[in-house]
Amino acid sequence: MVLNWFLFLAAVLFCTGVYGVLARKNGVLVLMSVELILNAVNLNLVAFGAFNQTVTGQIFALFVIAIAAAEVGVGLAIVLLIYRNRQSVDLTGIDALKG
Amino acid sequence: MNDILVHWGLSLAIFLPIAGAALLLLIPKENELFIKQVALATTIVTAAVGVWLLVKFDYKHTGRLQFPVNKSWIEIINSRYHIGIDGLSLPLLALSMFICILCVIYSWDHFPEPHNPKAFLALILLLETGMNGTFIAQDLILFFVFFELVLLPMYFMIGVWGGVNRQYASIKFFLFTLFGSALMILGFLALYFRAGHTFDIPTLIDNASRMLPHNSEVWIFAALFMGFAIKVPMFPFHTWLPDAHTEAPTVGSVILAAILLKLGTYGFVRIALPILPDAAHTWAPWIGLLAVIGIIYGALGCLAQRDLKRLIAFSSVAHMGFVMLGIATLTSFGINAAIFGMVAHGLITGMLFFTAGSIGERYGTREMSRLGGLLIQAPKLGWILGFCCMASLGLPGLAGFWGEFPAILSAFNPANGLSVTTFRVYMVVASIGTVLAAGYLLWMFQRVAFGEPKEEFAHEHIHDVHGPEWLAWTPMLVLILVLGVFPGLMFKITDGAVSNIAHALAVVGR
Amino acid sequence: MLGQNIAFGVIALIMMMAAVQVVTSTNVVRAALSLVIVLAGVAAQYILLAAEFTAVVQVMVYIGAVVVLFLFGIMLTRARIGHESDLDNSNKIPAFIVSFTLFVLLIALLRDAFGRQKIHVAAPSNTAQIGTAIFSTYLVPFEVASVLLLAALVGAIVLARRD
Amino acid sequence: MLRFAAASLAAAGSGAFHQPVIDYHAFAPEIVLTGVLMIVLVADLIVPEDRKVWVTNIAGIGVLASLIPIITLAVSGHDRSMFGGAYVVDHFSLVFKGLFIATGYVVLLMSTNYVADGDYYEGEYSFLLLASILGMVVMASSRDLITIFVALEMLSLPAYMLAGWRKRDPKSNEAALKYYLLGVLSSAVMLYGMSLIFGTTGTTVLADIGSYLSQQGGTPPLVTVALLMIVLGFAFKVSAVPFHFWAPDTYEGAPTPVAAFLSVASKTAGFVALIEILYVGFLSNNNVWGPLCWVLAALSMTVGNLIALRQTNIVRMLAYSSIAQAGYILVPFAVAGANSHALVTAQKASALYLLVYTAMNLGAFAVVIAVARKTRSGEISSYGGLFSYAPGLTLLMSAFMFSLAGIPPLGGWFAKLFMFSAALDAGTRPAIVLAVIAGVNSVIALFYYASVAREMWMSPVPDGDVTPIRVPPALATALGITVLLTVAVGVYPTLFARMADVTVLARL
Amino acid sequence: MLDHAWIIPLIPVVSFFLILFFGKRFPSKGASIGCVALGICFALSLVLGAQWIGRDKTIEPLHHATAQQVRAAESGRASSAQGGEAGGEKVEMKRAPVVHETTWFQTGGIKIKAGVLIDGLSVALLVVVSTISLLVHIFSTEYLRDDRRKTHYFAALSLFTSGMFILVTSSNTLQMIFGWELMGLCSFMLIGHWWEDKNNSNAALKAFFTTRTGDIGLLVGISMLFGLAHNTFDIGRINSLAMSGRLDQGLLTVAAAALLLAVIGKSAQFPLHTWLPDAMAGPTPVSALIHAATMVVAGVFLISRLYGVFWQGFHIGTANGFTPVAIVGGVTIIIAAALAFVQSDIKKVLAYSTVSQLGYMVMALGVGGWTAAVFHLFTHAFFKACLFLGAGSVAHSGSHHSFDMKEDMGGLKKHMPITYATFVIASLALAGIIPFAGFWSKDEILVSAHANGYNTFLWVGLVGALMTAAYMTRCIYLTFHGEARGAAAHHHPHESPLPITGPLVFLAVLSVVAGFVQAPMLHIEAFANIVEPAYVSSVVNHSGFNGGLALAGLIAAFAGIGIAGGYYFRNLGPRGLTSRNGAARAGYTFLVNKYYLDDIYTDGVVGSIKGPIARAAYWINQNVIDGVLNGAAALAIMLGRFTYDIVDQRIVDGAVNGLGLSAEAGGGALRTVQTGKVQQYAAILFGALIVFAVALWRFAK
Repeated sequence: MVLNWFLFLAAVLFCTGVYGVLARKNGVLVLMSVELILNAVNLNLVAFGAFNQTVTGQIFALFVIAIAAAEVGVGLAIVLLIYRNRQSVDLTGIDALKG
Repeated sequence: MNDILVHWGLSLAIFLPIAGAALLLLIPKENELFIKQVALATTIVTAAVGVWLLVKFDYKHTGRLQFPVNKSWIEIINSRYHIGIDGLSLPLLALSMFICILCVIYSWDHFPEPHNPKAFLALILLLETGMNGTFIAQDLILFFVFFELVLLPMYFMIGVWGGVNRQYASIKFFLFTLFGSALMILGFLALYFRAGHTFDIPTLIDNASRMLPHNSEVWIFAALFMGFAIKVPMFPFHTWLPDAHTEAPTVGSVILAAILLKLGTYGFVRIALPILPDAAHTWAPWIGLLAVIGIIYGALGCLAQRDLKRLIAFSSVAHMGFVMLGIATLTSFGINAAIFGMVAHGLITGMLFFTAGSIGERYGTREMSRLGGLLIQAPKLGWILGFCCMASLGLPGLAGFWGEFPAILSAFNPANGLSVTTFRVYMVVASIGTVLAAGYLLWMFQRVAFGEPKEEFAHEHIHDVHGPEWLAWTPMLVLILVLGVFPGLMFKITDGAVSNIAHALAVVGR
Repeated sequence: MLGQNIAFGVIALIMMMAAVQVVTSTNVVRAALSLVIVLAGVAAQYILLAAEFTAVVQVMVYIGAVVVLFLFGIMLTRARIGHESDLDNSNKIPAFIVSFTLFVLLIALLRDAFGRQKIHVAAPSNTAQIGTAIFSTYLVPFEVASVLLLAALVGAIVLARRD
Repeated sequence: MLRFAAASLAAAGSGAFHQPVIDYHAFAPEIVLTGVLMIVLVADLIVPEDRKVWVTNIAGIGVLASLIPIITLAVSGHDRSMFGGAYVVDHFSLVFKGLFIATGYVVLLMSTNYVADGDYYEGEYSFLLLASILGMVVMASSRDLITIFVALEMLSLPAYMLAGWRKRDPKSNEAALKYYLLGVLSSAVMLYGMSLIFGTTGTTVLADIGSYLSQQGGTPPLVTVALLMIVLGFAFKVSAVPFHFWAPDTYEGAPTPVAAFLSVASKTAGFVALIEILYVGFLSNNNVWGPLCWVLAALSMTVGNLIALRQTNIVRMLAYSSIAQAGYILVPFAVAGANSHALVTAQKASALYLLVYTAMNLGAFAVVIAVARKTRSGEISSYGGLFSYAPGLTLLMSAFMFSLAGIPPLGGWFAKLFMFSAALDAGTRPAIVLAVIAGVNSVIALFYYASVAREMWMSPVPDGDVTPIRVPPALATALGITVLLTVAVGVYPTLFARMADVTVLARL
Repeated sequence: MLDHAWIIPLIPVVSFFLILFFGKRFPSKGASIGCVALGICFALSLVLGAQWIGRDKTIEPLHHATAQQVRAAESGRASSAQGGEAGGEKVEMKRAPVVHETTWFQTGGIKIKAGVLIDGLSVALLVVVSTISLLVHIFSTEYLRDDRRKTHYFAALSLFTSGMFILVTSSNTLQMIFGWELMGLCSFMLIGHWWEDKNNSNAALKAFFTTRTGDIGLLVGISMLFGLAHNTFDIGRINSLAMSGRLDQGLLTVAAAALLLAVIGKSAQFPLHTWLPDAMAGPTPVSALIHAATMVVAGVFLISRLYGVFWQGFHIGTANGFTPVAIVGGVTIIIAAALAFVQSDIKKVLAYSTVSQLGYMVMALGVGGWTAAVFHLFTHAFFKACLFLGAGSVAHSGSHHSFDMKEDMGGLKKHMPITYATFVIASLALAGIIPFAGFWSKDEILVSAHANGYNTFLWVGLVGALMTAAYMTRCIYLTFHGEARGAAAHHHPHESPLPITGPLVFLAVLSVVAGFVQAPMLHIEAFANIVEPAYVSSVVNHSGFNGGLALAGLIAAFAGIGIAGGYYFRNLGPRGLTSRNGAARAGYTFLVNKYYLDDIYTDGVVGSIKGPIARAAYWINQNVIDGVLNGAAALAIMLGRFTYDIVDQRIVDGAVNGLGLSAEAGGGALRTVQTGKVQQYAAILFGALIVFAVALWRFAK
């Protein structure tokens, strides 16, 4: 297998995620897009690990997975918080702080 | 006792005032008299140390650093607590101590709004620390710290106790000076890295010009120039000055004129010239040019003024032009004149601000068109004003003359390597400046003092000079006269130190 | 080898389509389900790369926990399950430009760096190695991660609870 | 001394699991901190609602306790390198661990009354704060990409949540959201960069990365962009322009002590990571990150200062100020590559600036908190006439403001001096240009710092209410500590200069 | 006394301080202190003079000869014959000047000395100044008896005198500046003595400012000389160096020109003379002092003191009939004399007269007549002081403090006989009628001009003499003759008391006898002998008596008197001048008989002088020259306003404020990027990533 196949796939996921983060306005969907990005990173790490013949890549990926889970939890908590105060998860309306 | 003073006298001169200021902060606000007494006592004790230094100073070797202390301070950058005085710093140090006492005395009964003597006096003391320290420091970083230390108190003094436009004036003053010092510190650092990793001024004087290529010298000098020129202030960096002076309380103006402006010129003489003699030669014609522009420009500015204090402020631009012209000649004669000019300007313009402040306080206005007949209503005040005007316009026999004439004189024969023609043109222009000085000062005096009092004040009782004013002013007036008649008193002190500098400069000129 | 390549191609294609679905779908739940497909695809790729342990963790944590969290989130924020037209903001075009440029940039870089270098998949079952490394070399991050999870837990609860 | 990580892993993989030998002394600060963390969590459950202050007090004492092992480690002197160089306890890490813990203590002091009066969750607040500090403390020792990543998340996640701690305030929610979202994104980008580096070098240990890259000579484009991505992650953390957007919004919306914490500790942690990564891992790639930091520094200083000119809210102004300050701190990075001497000076300069910046910026926030207790406002205009009824606070605030502006003899000037000195030590043309930009910027900056002072000293009291401000003891202690350091460093800079002296990482 | 001459300048200084600080406690308000001090000075000056005369003649005036030799040697045209000739000439020995100096201060390694230089010139000036000053003091005790600022007045008077003393005794140019400026200050104070009136303070300002303008030249000139003479202010050295011709000729000329500017300012030469008539705003005794002995003669003194510089700088010895100095003097003579015709203020007549006479002195110096100039200075001091004090007496007792001849005087002869007599004597002296003092000195000037080949200026001198005689006749007529008008008619004019008449008489006597100290006609050359310093003697030649010129001078004077007398006689009808004034009638008759001048001629000459020409001159004076001065002042103020309002406030300050504003505007613009929308922030984040990546990629390549 060619290394770059995996890397290109990861790049696609990464950029798709970036698009999602920038273009979605529902907070939950933005978080999902973030997950896409993180998975791209993980795919990269595992592929590189295999490429370099080391488990370090996998270990790194495992840490990312664990922490990403925590991040999502926190993110959802914040989105919920916002929803509770604003009755909406529309990110575009959140611009009270600016300038 | 003697030994202690020899070692710590100078440090006392720096830190007594700040200790006094700290003490003031501890005294409750209500206890006004005590606050004033403590402040006065502090300045007097500091001055007593100064007198002791004056007595102990070895006048035979004015070119040598005396009462030196050289202790470790900031090891990481090899900056040391190196202090000492020579003939260059002594007069200015004495002036600074002296003026501070007088300022405390003068403000005894009339603190400007919003009153608060505690803070006001604390600021004066803080200023004194900064000023004394600047004149004593022999390490660039130490110098810089003290140089900057004066900014804050003056900022607050103008900003809190100043006139209507005080906020604008104070921030302008602050920003301008800071801009200069930002570049100046860059220059200091460049010196440090390019000339032997030291901030020690005497060492740098010995080494820097050997270690630096001409090009670097010129750039470093430019950086230092900005720092000092703004403080002086030289045209075209002067615009902070009129605003600051006009808005500052009387005492603030006096300190500003008498001492703060000297920090810039002192910096030139103490640091820029001897450390970078080569660059000094390159820059001197430009400095001279700005100086003479300043002379004429300041005078023209004066002619346009309606406000008494603003006029005096502009006159400072002109007078400092003479000082800078003297410095720009790079001759021992010119630099001596410059130092004399600094002290003289300190005394004279200080006095002018005192009188202007007192006049403004009595009449409630400093608008010259509304004043008049001062000689009728308060003849003593009026004649003191006249005396100061005369001194300021460089009348021989009064101190101002020795700042102006020798500067002109030295421009005829500038140091080797400088364009003689250029400086001779400067000489003529500067001479024209003396005429303009006579013009604006006499014009001012005529409008303020001569004639009959204006209708609006004709029936008001204008108090003539009172106690604290006499106390504060008499020494200055006497000094103006004494220095005018016996300039040797000053030249004797400065000559040795200046000749060292001139020597360093002359080596390059050849 | 060919089988692996074909498998990669098929899975990758599905993943990409699903990923696009995640960011373009007008239905929140469908987006979440598409995400599941992507995540599962990633796990499959891990297996192709002989990282079974990671693949298992991926399935358990992501599909088992994270996606469920998302679904809870969707429900708690009362998003309509059906069609929702305004899930996107007005920045679609700039967003596309940015991400596409980024994509081009990354592809160019990767081509430049790795060309057609191959992965030689080692013998599977390196799980023991992973365990050993985590508990020796990566002990500190492991312990810290545990505190991190605790902190996230406590914090998320405080934030999310009603008071 | 450092073994090649892959080799050690291969060795570990071949045999059975050997329990690693752990130097507990070296880990003592982290262990104590973790213990305190747990105690606080448990204590929060036990302590009754009206005595919650105790929890904060316990946290405070605990934090101070964790200083003890740091001191003992510092006294014992020698560097300890563990896990194949992935975790190092040396002077650099000890100085910054101490700084983080001290910062944590002061922030706790600042928070005590703020959180209690605001009726927010106190125990959890302290817990999260300590957790974040733990992440920072770990960060100071991390020399491995994985550890750095975990430490970064450790310090960030609690901070995201703390930013939203004023749950009922939409602004606080917004602050948390922005911080969180941008934080997660930038850490994702950083991770991507890390993955590329790992792919190229085959290792995550910084020292090994460094030796691999220096053997390669030159920087391939992929490494360049990967490095950029990693730097971006931390540039976000230190709020360097153009990755700063979160900072003003978050500072303004977050609880003020949290804003203080973010502007100081979190920023410092970012810089610590940058120092580790750049000076250890990518020293040979200075030709990439040098110019990058140059641009970031110049942009941060200029944009931060210019926008700060137009702020009316004190916290927001401080946010932009902290952006500008980050620019000053980045200056040494930009010029470090000129020569070996400049490299050393630059590191010292960054470290010193961080130390001083922490003290003065925390102090400024402490005053903001104190004043807001009375005025209930963050507007700069509400500081009008403060001098007339709170001269002490005015004096303190002036000291902090002018220290931030870099006016002697307050600490900030020395930090700036050192920053300038790094630039001039390098002496290259870009370095000097940057120094001049920094110089001009410090003048612009003065304008808004001084305008706060102006408001306090020279303006009338806006609402005429001149009842004095009561400063609670905890806050007063915080103020005392910060002002003492700010002034002391200015007058006797050797105090901190020594500390900065030992923080040099790259040994050449 | 020769060795302690420093006491003389010191006395009035001490007196100044005594009066200033203690004067008010005296019944005389300090006047007595001044009088006593000046009395002492006067006595000491006389002693000094006597000692000087008694001093041995020890040096030869060889400087110049030696210098010529040097020059010749340098230019390679050394001629022993020439040298022998010069050396072989029979030379008259001169008295060595007495110089006592002490180091004043040291700066830049240069010792600057202070000291006194006593030679004939300084002795002569000391005597003149102390005499006049003493008399003025005495006069003032009466004249300003009830003045509200009597103390100030006398203090200033003392200081004024000391300024002149310092000037004339200086051994170096630096000290000269002291005296010079001190007088400037005092003239300011005294001219503006009654400063309540704006006109007076304006006049004071104008005086100070105008002389100060000239001082540009003084400062520049002395600076240049200091540099040229290798860093010394020493007058003797400067002179001898200048004479030696070893100084850069071009620079020396510039220096001399600069000093000439100072002289023009101080000695009220054309075109900076306009301050002097305005200066009449001061009390009359002050005018006497300023015009006779101090202040204005300072300029003349400066030239004579630094004659070497001028001699060499302007080639006075070798110029072909014109030197700048002489031109300045000559023009001034005519212009000022013409102006004196049309004044109705008696003091202004005298003021213009002074300007004109100073022109004589300057011209004399310009034509190489050093002795003549100093001699004229000497004699002029007495009769001009007498005239001014006389005018003061008239105003004090005759016209009720008015100086307007046309409105408030006339017919005072019978009321004030002493004043009248002294006034006429002084006028005759001024007009140059033998044997009065003015005749001798004016004659000396004419002789010098003639002998040194400056014939143009000889004619100028003669015309001046004619005009002088004429306007003085007019002045006397209007003041003392004819019908009493205005105040003179209504305020019971009477003779002044002794403190006024005493000095008048004394001065009148001096006006008669002072001329005889230098009367070549009678083979008396005492003045030249005593006064002329060695370095001057070496270059100036004395041509002795010239009968023709003396006659010409007299004719001119009588013509003047005659024309003026006739004119007034004719216009006043049957009760005209001739019946009352013998001199006038004689002059008129003389004119008529001698030249058979008819009405047309009379009307033509006098009428044109008095009429169109004088008026035109006056108009030009007031509107053009004075206008230029005032205009310059106005221009300076306008320029100041422009500089301040436009350059300073708008451009320089505006640039600064503009920078501040643009910084704020920049901040404002940048703020708009901070939209508050988190996804935009994210977009910027990624955008920046891309930009940086591309840039760095390219950069790394």
